[in-house]
Amino acid sequence: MAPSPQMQRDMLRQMQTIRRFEERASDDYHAGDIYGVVHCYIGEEAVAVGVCAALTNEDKIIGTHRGHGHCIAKGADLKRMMAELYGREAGYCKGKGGSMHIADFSIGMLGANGIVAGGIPIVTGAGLAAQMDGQGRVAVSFFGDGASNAGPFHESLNIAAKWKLPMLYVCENNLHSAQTPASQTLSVEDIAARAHGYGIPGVIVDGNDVLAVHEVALEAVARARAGDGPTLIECKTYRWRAHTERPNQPDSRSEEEIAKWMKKDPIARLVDHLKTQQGQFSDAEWEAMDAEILQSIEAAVTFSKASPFPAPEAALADLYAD
Amino acid sequence: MAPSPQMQRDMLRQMQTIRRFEERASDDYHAGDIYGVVHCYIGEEAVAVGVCAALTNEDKIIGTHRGHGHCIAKGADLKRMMAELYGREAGYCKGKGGSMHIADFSIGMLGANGIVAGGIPIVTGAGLAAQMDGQGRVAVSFFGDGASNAGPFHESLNIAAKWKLPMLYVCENNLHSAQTPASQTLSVEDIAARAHGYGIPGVIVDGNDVLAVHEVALEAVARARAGDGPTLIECKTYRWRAHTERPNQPDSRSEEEIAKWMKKDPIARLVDHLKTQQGQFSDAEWEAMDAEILQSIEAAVTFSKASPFPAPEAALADLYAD
Amino acid sequence: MAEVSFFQAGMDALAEEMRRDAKIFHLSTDAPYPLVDEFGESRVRATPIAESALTGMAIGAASSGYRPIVDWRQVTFAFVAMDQIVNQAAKIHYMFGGQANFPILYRASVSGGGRAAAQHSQSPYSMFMNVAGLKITLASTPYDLKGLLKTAIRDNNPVISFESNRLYPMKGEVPEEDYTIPFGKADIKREGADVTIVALAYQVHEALAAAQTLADEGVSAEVLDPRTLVPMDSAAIRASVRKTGRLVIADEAGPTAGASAEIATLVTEDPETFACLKAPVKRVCALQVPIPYSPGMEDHVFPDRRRIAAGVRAVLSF
Amino acid sequence: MAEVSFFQAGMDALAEEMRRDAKIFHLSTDAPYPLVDEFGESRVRATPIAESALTGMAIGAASSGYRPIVDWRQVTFAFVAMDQIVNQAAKIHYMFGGQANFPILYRASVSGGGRAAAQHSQSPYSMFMNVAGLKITLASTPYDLKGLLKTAIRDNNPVISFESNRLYPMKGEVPEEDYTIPFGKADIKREGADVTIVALAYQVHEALAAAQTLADEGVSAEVLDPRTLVPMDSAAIRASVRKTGRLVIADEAGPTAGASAEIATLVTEDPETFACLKAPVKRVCALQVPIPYSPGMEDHVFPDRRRIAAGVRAVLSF
Ligand SMILES: Cc1ncc(C[n+]2csc(CCOP(=O)(O)OP(=O)(O)O)c2C)c(N)n1
Ligand SMILES: Cc1ncc(C[n+]2csc(CCOP(=O)(O)OP(=O)(O)O)c2C)c(N)n1
Ligand SMILES: [Mg+2]
Ligand SMILES: [Mg+2]
Repeated sequence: MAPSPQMQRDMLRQMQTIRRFEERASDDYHAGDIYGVVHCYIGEEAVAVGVCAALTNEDKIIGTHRGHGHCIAKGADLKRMMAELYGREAGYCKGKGGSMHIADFSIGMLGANGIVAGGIPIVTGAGLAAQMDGQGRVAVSFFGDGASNAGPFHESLNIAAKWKLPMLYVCENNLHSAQTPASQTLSVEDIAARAHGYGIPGVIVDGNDVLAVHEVALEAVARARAGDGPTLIECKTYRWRAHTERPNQPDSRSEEEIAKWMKKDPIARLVDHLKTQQGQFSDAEWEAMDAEILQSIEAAVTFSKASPFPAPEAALADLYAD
Repeated sequence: MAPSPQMQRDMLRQMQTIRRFEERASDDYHAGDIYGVVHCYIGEEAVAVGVCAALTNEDKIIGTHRGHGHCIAKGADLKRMMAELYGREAGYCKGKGGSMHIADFSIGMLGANGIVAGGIPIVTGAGLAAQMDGQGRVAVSFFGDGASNAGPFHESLNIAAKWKLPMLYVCENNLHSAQTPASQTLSVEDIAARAHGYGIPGVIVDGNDVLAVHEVALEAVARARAGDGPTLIECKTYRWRAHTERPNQPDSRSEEEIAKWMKKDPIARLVDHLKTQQGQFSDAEWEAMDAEILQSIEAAVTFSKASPFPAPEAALADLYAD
Repeated sequence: MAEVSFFQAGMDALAEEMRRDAKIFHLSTDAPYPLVDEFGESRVRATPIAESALTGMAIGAASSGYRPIVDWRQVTFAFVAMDQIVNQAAKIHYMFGGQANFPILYRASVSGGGRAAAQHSQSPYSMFMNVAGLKITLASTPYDLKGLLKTAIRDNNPVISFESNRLYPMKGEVPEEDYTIPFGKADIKREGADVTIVALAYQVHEALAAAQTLADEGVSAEVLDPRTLVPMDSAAIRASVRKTGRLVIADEAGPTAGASAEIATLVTEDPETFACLKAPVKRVCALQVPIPYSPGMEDHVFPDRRRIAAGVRAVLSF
Repeated sequence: MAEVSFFQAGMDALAEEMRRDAKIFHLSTDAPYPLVDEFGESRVRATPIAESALTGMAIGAASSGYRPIVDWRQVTFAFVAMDQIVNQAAKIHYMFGGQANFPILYRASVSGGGRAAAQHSQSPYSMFMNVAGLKITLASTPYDLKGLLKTAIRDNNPVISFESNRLYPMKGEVPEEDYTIPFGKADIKREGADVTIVALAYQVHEALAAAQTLADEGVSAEVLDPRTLVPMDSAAIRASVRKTGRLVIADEAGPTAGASAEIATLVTEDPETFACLKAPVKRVCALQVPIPYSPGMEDHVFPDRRRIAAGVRAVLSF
């Protein structure tokens, strides 16, 4: 069953919010207001949004170094996200985390994580907790194609499969890890094939089709809630930008490949889909939605700039919980 | 093509040598002449012997904590092995290693290894070296069912598959890891199924049938030497004794299971096979072979006892190579 | 008070806490039988050999309201989980600005003497001390182990309990009633006036034996057991050294960048204590080599009462 | 002599050695382009993100006659490979009785200052110092880096080169001719009489700046750079402190069980040097916390010339 038109619009809004948020983050990074390392999710928005639309507030997810999309899709507050990028007190992590480490535990977002595959065991522990709670909650691990070659992927999937943990393992196969193409590092064409080794379903989906992603996510979530264990979902997708926003970053990918994938824009695709559903969506509505989004992002920036930097001595706080 | 009668006898001799060596090692351990931790391979002899019979002296292997069988099958000297268990100067490692760390680099035995799955990357590096050498050499990783759930297994198989390294990954599935049955930890029935995830052949073989093991090993070695990459071989087998020889070790396995598998004795099976090959092998020959083996082990013990303990200060030697 | 082994005191701490709090569960590659029997296979799980996953799973479960215990067993096996320890568990509370708590107990045995050779004989606690964000205990008696483990389980942070395998069979008095031992409080195991011996884990007992020998020679040695390495009770150590003027540290880890170096420096960087110092500090540690298998070599590597006493005599004769 | 960046000096060392010895090859998760261009994809391999496997593969290849170089890139990623480092690479020569050689160079960047937050800002070299069997370099100039890397590549043991990412853009003079720098030989970067500042990596430059300021105040500071952490040139450090009577250590790692504690203790446990010590030792280190993201907080965590100078004044006013 396709999601309602309203739900589709919500998905569109989230995808566009991710994109606009990152466009602004990139600008402000280059302007010197945001520091360190920023990895953009642009082009892959359909994955986080399609999956998280299948979740409740009680379900848990973990993101990657490319984590803004996961946060926004799970419902994080743009203001506190942007303030974190700005390194301010009002940021989600009081300025301690930055782009690579945004979390909102109150909505089940267990954090972006800067270690490739490092988040997979952690969220698998949240899946174990969900199972022990017995409330039908699920947990979702987002990770890249690169992470699927790392040890923690294997250890976690084996445990989750054996214990039938209520988990989704969502691989964002964007065909590259940093400067290295997946074709040079992946011994299989399809990462979903690895599911065989754990006796669980492995599903391949067009990661640029939010409705398709949502459908497989719904199915996997139902499976997980029913106690039937984890699903490995491989989303074929692509990042539009360089690995990070650092100036003069190398980019080993061909212009043709990038252009080809930009034509498969997941946002344009959903807009098209909504428009072709007779009477569902007008140009004006789309423009209005985008304007609203831009406004919310402007508001987030204003909020961030108004928030003070943490005192230098705040570096000493938060080492331990009480 | 079945191995020649002579070769079958050589295999039998090696299997029986492993068994007699460990029976003696266990006795001398309990008598206090051998220290630390001793893990016996008894019951699994067909795996190491069947595989190593497909190798040359130039090929490399790595063993596990249960490593005597791998050493003997690769042609290690019983005297220097036993002297190592005895902690003597004449031991392979001058008394630094003991049972869990015997190596003979001169015959391509890169060591027993006390870390579950720890040897897999190392011998994969030997496989890379073999590939770079271009001499048609291969490398073999022995590991347990337990190791197949660990990260280094996954990382190594992916790399070996992608780079088509001349490797055999030989899983000794003895159905248990220490006190924990594989049925509680393995998400798949057959570890060989994990080969799917790397796009390589995964073969299951009766690990108590040395001729069957040898046959699949020959095939995999041929594949590897031809540049077609690694094979995952799962040998279904069983250890007869407790996880270690430590007195009062718990053993979580049922007596029925142990008895069932002792009936599948790989040595008795080959003896039977040789005998039923009309005129190939008499009781007297078998007894003579066993007597010779026992003698060689007695000689190894005599040799060991004659070798001095290393000086205490020798603890400071061998920290670095020159 | 009952005489209980160090091993049993640890098990008792876990069992009593698990009875008290249903949110505690236990992961290890083999499950400890008495706990399985009492609490069932769902709370006391035998896991695949995948310490990296277990270590990380504890973090995720902790953030979901549980209080996991992961027994790595030998510290050796913790190294496959080091990313989860150093990059995740130690930093996750801090880097997310203190949003969530991660109450986790990790246990690991350390030490040597079992002829288990290099890979299975290690005492690398100082490596973990260097990582900000962990708490670290290192008990020397059944009483201390039980109390420290209970404190660890009730703490809202990742705590590592390092436990010397030489101590597991050792018996000691342990009260029936519930008690805890605060972190960061050293225990003076023997009072003395001429020299302070800061001793760790099993070496506490060697130091006490050395102190006895030294007493016969007319030397009064104080034996101080920090009990927790992080937080370290630098105040107690400094106070003792200000009293005695001399410091010997007995540790069966190697010296290089070890806990012993940290303890020495806590003393020598403190102006007031430095002013009282009458002799160079002395580390009585394992030799800086991997641990060899053969008994004579292995015994040569480790410190003991004889070497501790010699160390004390050396600083006294300065 | 050419002015070459620290980064380039490292690349040059690798390229020159690879030209000299066909047995050298290079593994890292992204391949360094200039080396790929010159030596091809078979000797300079881009690998899957599987640092544990890479680290172990180097061991196996080394035992087969190769001389692998594994660039972990950030030391952070070395923690997923810690089992292979601690349990295998460090011990394998020893535990097999010296049968085979394992010539391996591991490289890792350390330090902070890049607003990269807790996971990507670490300087944990002391953790590796504690492990017997490794050699460890920590260069402070392009000249030293190149010479140390060449020595490392020619060494028959596993060597870790830790490299401060703050230094990569820094330029310095590097001769055209082949040269090496012996391990275990400290370099006095500035001579002085009143205080010894042992400084590590980037802090050498901060210490030199502090020494300049102090000179204006009439204080003569000696700046000593150990260059290798294992082996550590304790003789040179002690000789310097015997001359000056005072020791300050500048390190951008946290202090607890750090290299700084080891250096302090090498001085205070040596009777002859202790006898010359006029003041407590002083560690000027990063604060013992993970590294925060926001610039003001991050800068507050790290030592700098100001804090070094203050540390020197403190020991001088004792
Ligand atoms: C264990 C580890 N090794 C290396 C890195 C450096 N690194 C950061 S992102 C990245 C590429 C990740 O690729 P992938 O998993 O496909 O995610 P993507 O960036 O494509 O979303 C690498 C190598 C890291 N963060 N962690
Ligand atoms: C990383 C690691 N974790 C735990 C151990 C402790 N340990 C030693 S042997 C063993 C069981 C290994 O099982 P398996 O791989 O099936 O080999 P088997 O003993 O059955 O031959 C365990 C858990 C270890 N050596 N290494
Ligand atoms: Mg990718
Ligand atoms: Mg097994």
